[in-house]
Amino acid sequence: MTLTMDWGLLLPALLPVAALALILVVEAIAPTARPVLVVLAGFGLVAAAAETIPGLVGDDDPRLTLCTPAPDGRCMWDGGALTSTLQLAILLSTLAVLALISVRRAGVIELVMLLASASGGVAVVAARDLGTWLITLELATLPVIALVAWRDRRAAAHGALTLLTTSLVSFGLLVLGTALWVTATGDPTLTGESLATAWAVPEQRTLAGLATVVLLAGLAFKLSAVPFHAWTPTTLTSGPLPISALLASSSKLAAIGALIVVLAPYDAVVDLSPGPHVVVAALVILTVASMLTGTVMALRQTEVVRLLAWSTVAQAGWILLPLTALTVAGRQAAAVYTLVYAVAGLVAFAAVRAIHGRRVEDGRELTAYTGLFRRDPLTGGALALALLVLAGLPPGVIGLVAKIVALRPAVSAGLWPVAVVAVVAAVLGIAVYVRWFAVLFGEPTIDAPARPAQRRASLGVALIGSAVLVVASALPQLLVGLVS
Amino acid sequence: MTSLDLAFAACGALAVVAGLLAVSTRQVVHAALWLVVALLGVAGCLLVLGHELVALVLVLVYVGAIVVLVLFALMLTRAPIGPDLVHAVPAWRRVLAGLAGAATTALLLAALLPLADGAVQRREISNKAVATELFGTWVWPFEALSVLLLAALIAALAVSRGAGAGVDTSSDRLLARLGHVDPAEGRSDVSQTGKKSKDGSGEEAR
Amino acid sequence: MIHLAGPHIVAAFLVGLGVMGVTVRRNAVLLLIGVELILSGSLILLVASGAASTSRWEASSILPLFVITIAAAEVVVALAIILTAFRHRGSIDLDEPLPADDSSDGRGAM
Amino acid sequence: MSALTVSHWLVGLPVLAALATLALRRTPHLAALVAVLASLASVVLATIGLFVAPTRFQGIIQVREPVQVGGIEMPFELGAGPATAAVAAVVALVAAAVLVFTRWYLEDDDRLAQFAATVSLFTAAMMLVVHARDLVLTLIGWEVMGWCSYLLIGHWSRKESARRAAYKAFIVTRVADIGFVLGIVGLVAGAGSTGLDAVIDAWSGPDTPATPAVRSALLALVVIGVLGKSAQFPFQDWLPDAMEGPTPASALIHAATMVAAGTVVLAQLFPVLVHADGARWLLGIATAVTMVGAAALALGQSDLKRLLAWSTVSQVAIMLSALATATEEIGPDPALFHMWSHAVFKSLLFLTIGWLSVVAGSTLAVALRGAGNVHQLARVAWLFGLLALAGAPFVVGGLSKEHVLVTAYEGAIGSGGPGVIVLAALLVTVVLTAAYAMRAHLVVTAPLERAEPSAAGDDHPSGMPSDAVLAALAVLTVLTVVGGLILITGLFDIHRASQWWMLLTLLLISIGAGVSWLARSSGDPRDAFVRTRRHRALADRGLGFDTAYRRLIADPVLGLARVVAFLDREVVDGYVRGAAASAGIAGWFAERGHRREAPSAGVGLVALGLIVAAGTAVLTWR
Amino acid sequence: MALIAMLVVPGAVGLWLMTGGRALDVATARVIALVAAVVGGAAAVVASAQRPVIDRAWIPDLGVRWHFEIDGISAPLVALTAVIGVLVVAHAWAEQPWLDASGGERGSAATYLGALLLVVTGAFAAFSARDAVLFFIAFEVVLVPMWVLIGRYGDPHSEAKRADASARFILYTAIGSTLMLVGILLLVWQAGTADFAELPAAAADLSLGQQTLIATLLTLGLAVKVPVFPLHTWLPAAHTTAPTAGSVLLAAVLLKLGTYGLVRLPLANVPDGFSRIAPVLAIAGVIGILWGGLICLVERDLKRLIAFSSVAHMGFVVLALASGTETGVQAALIGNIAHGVISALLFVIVGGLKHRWGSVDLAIVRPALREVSPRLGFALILGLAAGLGLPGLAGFWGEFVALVAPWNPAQHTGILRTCAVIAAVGAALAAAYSLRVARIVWVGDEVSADAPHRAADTRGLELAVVAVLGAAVVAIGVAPVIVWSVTADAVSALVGGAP
Repeated sequence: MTLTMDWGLLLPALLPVAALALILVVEAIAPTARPVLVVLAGFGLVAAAAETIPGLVGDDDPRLTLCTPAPDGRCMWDGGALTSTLQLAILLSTLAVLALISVRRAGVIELVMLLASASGGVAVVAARDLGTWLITLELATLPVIALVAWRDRRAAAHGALTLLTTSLVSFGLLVLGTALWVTATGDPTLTGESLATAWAVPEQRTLAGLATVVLLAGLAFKLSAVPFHAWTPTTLTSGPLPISALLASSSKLAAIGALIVVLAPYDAVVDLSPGPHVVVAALVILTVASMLTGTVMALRQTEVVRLLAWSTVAQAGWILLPLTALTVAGRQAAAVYTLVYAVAGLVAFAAVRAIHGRRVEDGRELTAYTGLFRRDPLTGGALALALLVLAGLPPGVIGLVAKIVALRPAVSAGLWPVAVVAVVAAVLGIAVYVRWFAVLFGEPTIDAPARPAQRRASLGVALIGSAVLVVASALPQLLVGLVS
Repeated sequence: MTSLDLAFAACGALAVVAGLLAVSTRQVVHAALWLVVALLGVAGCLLVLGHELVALVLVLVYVGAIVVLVLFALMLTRAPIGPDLVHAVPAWRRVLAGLAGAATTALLLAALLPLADGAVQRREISNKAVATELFGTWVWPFEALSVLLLAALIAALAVSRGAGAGVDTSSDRLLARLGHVDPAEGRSDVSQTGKKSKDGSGEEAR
Repeated sequence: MIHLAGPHIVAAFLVGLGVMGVTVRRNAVLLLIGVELILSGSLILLVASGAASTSRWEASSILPLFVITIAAAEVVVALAIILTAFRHRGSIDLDEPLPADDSSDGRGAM
Repeated sequence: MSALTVSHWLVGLPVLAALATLALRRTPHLAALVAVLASLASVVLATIGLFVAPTRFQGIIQVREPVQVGGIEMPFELGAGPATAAVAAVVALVAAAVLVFTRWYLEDDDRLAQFAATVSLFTAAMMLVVHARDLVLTLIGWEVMGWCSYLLIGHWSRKESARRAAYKAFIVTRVADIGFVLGIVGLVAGAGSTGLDAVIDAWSGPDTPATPAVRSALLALVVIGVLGKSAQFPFQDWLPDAMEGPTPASALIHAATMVAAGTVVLAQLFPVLVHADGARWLLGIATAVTMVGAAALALGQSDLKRLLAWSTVSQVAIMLSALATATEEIGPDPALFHMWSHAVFKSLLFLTIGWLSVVAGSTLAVALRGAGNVHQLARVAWLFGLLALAGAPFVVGGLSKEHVLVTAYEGAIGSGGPGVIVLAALLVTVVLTAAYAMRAHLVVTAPLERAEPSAAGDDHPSGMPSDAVLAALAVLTVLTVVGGLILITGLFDIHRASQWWMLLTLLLISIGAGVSWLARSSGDPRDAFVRTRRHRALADRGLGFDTAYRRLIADPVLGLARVVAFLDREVVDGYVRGAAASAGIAGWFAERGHRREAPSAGVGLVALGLIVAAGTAVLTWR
Repeated sequence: MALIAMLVVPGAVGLWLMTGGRALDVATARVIALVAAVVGGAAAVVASAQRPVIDRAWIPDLGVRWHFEIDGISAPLVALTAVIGVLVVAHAWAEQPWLDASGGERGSAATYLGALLLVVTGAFAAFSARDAVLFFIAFEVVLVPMWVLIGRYGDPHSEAKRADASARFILYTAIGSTLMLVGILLLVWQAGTADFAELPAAAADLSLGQQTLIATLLTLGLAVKVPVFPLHTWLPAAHTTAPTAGSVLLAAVLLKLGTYGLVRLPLANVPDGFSRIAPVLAIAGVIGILWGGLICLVERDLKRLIAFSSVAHMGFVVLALASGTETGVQAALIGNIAHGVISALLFVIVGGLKHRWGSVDLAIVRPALREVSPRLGFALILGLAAGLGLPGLAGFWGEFVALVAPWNPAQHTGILRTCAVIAAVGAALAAAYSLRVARIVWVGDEVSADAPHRAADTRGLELAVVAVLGAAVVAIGVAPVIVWSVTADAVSALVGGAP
């Protein structure tokens, strides 16, 4: 069996691995050369990111590789615009997390884990067969779990344990889903053709639907969609802040990429009768539950990271919302929304980090942010912008555009009742973020936490992220157009 | 009903019964051992289905490695040899769990059984064919799998050794010298650090 | 000749048992057993799909191999984490709530 | 100068005067002078208007393209006709007289300028109503008059009673205006145009835009508005209270403007009104009740100014009754003629009593006893004014009242309409009017008892008005006597009255006056007809209508308002707070669910999620 | 060019003042903001006259274009916004909300002014947007700055009230606008275009059910902003708490966004659906008229009172719109403008009084304005007279034509006529409460020179603001044609020759 092999397309996934290997080698040779390692990791990520650019600009090229020969040709790697966008975002957000960890403190373990998870994420969004999909998804997940646990704190261990148990069960579900899929379609690829064939037979159709639902359940954990979200608040608050940022950005992007891969075959059957109601229903349940639970819970939080964690849950609902349409536009919309969310989330986490540094004992209560906008305009401004984007209020226009983007496919698919639920969630969401926003604009208090001495990296991430948000707010097409 | 069916039924029954015991026994070590039996049963099933390689790998990797690890872990976490009273769960939870399991089984049966009508010819799968495909078509995920294993190895090592134990070396040693951190536990002295960071000379300044 | 009903029934039962095991256990290590049962059920299903007809690219053999390997990797990391958790929490009870106030252990990581 | 130009100037000039006066408010006397001069100019203009007025109504020229508001055309036209010119002339005249009087009367008032400006604006509004050939213009004039009356009545806003009276006047008329506005809205909507001619064309013919019942209802609504503005039953009570305003204001309101405006408007709408029997019945009954009741109340007043106020109510009822009973051939001009004459003699009476009240320091009958002796002119003016009021033959009021009687008679013998009732009421009213006129005369001209007549004339030590005021009074007196000559000009299109009616009224007047003469008391002039204190109080309070308004309308409305405010706070806002609270409660429950954050919770939830997903799959099986 | 200047100058300056320029001292910030407001306003007026067009792609993937154009319907509103924008900024010389009750600084003047400018920009953008999605985005732009104005610079006496009012404002409006978004998306998806010029034709063949659904969503969303009973409860709180300039902007500009949206979206695009829900809208409007009027009869807080009177006035506008005819739309448009200037005038005055007195509780006896500050008193009585619909002042035309329009509506004659009859009762209520205020505040006993609570008369820029608004009230009242002639063509094009 011969495969086509376009190394250029695979480079985004390979380069981080190469950097990983190099780091291990260098570490073995020169254990003290840590800065070199960090540079290597950064370089690996940047180079990989650069490799995704052609996918964003070249439009006619199908960018498929790892294809078996015709007539039975199937490709295991699809590097189209949507994929490339997600890959770029995964790589850059990992880079941002690396910066948050800070150059001085990043140890070899962090570097290796980050690189591994980045390459896993990059690969999973391009995967078109179940084997690659399953493996790379785990590659994207497992190092993150380790990163959470790799931390000598009781709470961190607890958080890691929570994350681990959930992820183990989810893995079980993923494998079950895979098995069901193969049983239903007889095909290990995630393509419309195979699904369409199975759809013709009622028994197989049922099984394929069930398979997708189970896969969905397994993936929902990574997205922290309700009811697979329970790890989110615990882990995000107890783990190191940069890793929480990773979970909220890069990890989410990988998850949505993986989900898009699973749902893509449904293009072929969405207009058939009977349609894939099971999948739509499952998605709707996840969407509605996540939106409502997440916002309602976030509304009650006073600890900022916990608030962000619950808002992650809520945003998962928004990410899933456009997918309920089961259309190309819906998938693109989900990607765009995730992109916006990831940037805004990163900015928020970076700002929190810039305020608290590595000291968790300061108490990351909302009250500590009183008057931040006047006390510390840069951080406060970045945080405020991120919150506005998350809330979807101008001047964070991109947040609003993202909401429009997310609502559009659902509305077009006739799911306007879900859209009405989204309205409620959006308003509650505004209440959540405005609560924090209001604090930023309050009178500065005296007992605010002291500014950490070294926070250039965090601040830099926050500011670059803000810049992205500002530019995207002025010209949303730059972001929205990436995926199409 | 063919002989193959019979063989499969035997192995399957073994696997299911052992599995039931594995999830229901109160003795933790027994649970692990029943798992071994169940996995052997599964391997038998796979053999009957004609996938020797998979069956073999299952036995090797699972029974040979994983269950041993599990047993070690049980020991290290001071699991009792007898019934595990610390982690006993109330009866209602058992019932609920049983119901959840039964529901899952029922659902899967309802979805799967309509598909399995009649007998089919068993297909022998040669290891060569598997190897060809594995290193031909599936080479990319195979490589990814190796990265995953590498990452898991490093992760497991790092996690089990803990952050304080030699990886994040320089600063921790420094800390230890300054007396804020107990190097063995990798924890800093709480109150002092807390106070110190209040006046801005926190650890970043170190 | 073989009936496919057999593998399907066994798989369904194993997965059901796995779900039961996962939900009933408070011991983190024993949770793994439940997961392994789910995986085993899935394996049988996968393999059975290949037993009947030619699966594309021998997926029915190769996917199980992948799954087994991933599971092994997972279990290794999982056990490491469970041991760490045991070291810090003094227990691997999954019902144990979040430590109330953790600000006592002050070193921020990373 | 065409009639149309005159009418434009007659409307515009007072507006300009009002603005100029207001701008000059720092120098009140100069401001008042400006207002007076402008009003005199108006008089000149109006006089010119009398001469250039066309004999039949024809002076409408399309000034500009009509404004098109959606499907509604708004021509905003003014027009002039013979009756219009006459009415405009008397309005201008009365306004001028009032302004002249004001300059003297409110000499030391710090808001003289504002008052003068308001009077000018008031005049302008009345002129607008008179000349309007567009119902929206009518409405504008109508409402602006209401507002100006509010300002004038409340002029002495440092007095609580004045504030209340102004408030009451405006609110009562405004409530009635609901009908007026709705009626106009209906007419306009039916005609597709606000132009008066378009409305008349559309509604007076046999093919009305709606059924005749609807036409009647719409006209009845307009009539309700008129009843309010003209202080007819059941809205009559605001007018006597409005006596809290300065006397010149009363003169203006009662004589030529606000109260009389209803007559003008209904006269304009007469071609439609004549076909609306329901509206005519309403108008007829209301005016019949009012004219008798108000005349009776006038008889019992202890305050002469209030007596005049009630007399206005009664007289306006008489004019309106002419409209209710007039047949199509007779037309609205008898009513307009009575309005014209009423304007003349009522302004005379008010200005005179204003003067006398300055002399006496009060308008109470007790205080005014014999006040007329202060000046010969006062006596003469008062006498002729009252004669006209009583409807004595040959003075202006007598002539016009004859025509009203004839109109009512024609209406009574004709088919339909409330003619009989009105006629009966008219006859009774003639008697009563004569009685209270006699009483007023007796009080004021009683032999002087006190040594110094200017007891309370603080503002005007001598109590003597300026020459200009005297001149104005003289002019009005002369007009009262000879004003009837206007009939010769043919401006009013009126049939000849029969001398039998004249004789009858003379008889009735004699009866009334005679009774009054006999009932006169040498003691307290208040006792002439009403003997007990209780009854007197009742009469002074207008039979307790004020209380009725409050009990029946104000209190329930305020009660309802409180209920609504409560509902708004507790019920309508409840869903907002409820939403907030339910979000909070949901959060609380959710938080309880997540309180422990044990790892097994996550696993449990995943299992739950799987079951839910699977359940979904089962439910949506196909 | 003018269009760009109108959108960019205030927007950019506002953003800069809120972020980079926060630290500017008061004097500089005021001058800069005023210059920006004047330039923006002038550009807006020029743009209203010249009618330039901006049309370029913005988010092609969503089909959203930067399509700004002023037509007859928006021109008066843009002009109104321009005037109000300049006035509110100028008013910063008279009232300084960035100071707290004791005169200490509680916020940055620049931020305050920036927020004002941003609200104005948002309104400009919304009124000139010719793309449904763009309209929605512009609609949302005003939220945060307005929230800042209320929550940060509102009533200095009660922090809790500020928080409540600002949260109410933003959440209420957000629920409305998001519902509207769903409606817009549904409409745009069904019609295949978001351009206002093409939408009506494109949406013409939607089924009645679809139209009704879209119209319901759009109307429901916009009704919050108008506000229509029973969705009004955010308004009194917001008005009571907001600083004067905030109240003025809210009443004069933001509420107009709601009615403008009703004209632009449901009425223009899904007329059949809209006319199906029109009776409900009309009834809600009429209830609002009575409801607001009745509450005003007993309300003690003057600012709240005026807010409730806004509910009543907007009830007339809604009633006119519900008639669905050209006449109705014309009535609504002039009613909009009139309410804009009148309520702006009243809020400037009442805000000034609150500033002087510390509270505007009507139960507290204070010297009559007529006696102590005649100019302010005159302005107040002018505003009240206009508010009660006195002819010759701005309020009359909207009310009168709003009563005429439902008499011959497009559909549902019976219900709408009944509504008109009841609405006329509301006009009497308006008189009752307006004069109630006049009786308590304007007139009263003579006061000695040293009485407490003496309010200084208005002067300086406050006087100028009051004078301009007063002049506008009179001008529109005397010559409504200036508005109607601008709107006529656009309205008949929009309603499309409906009876």
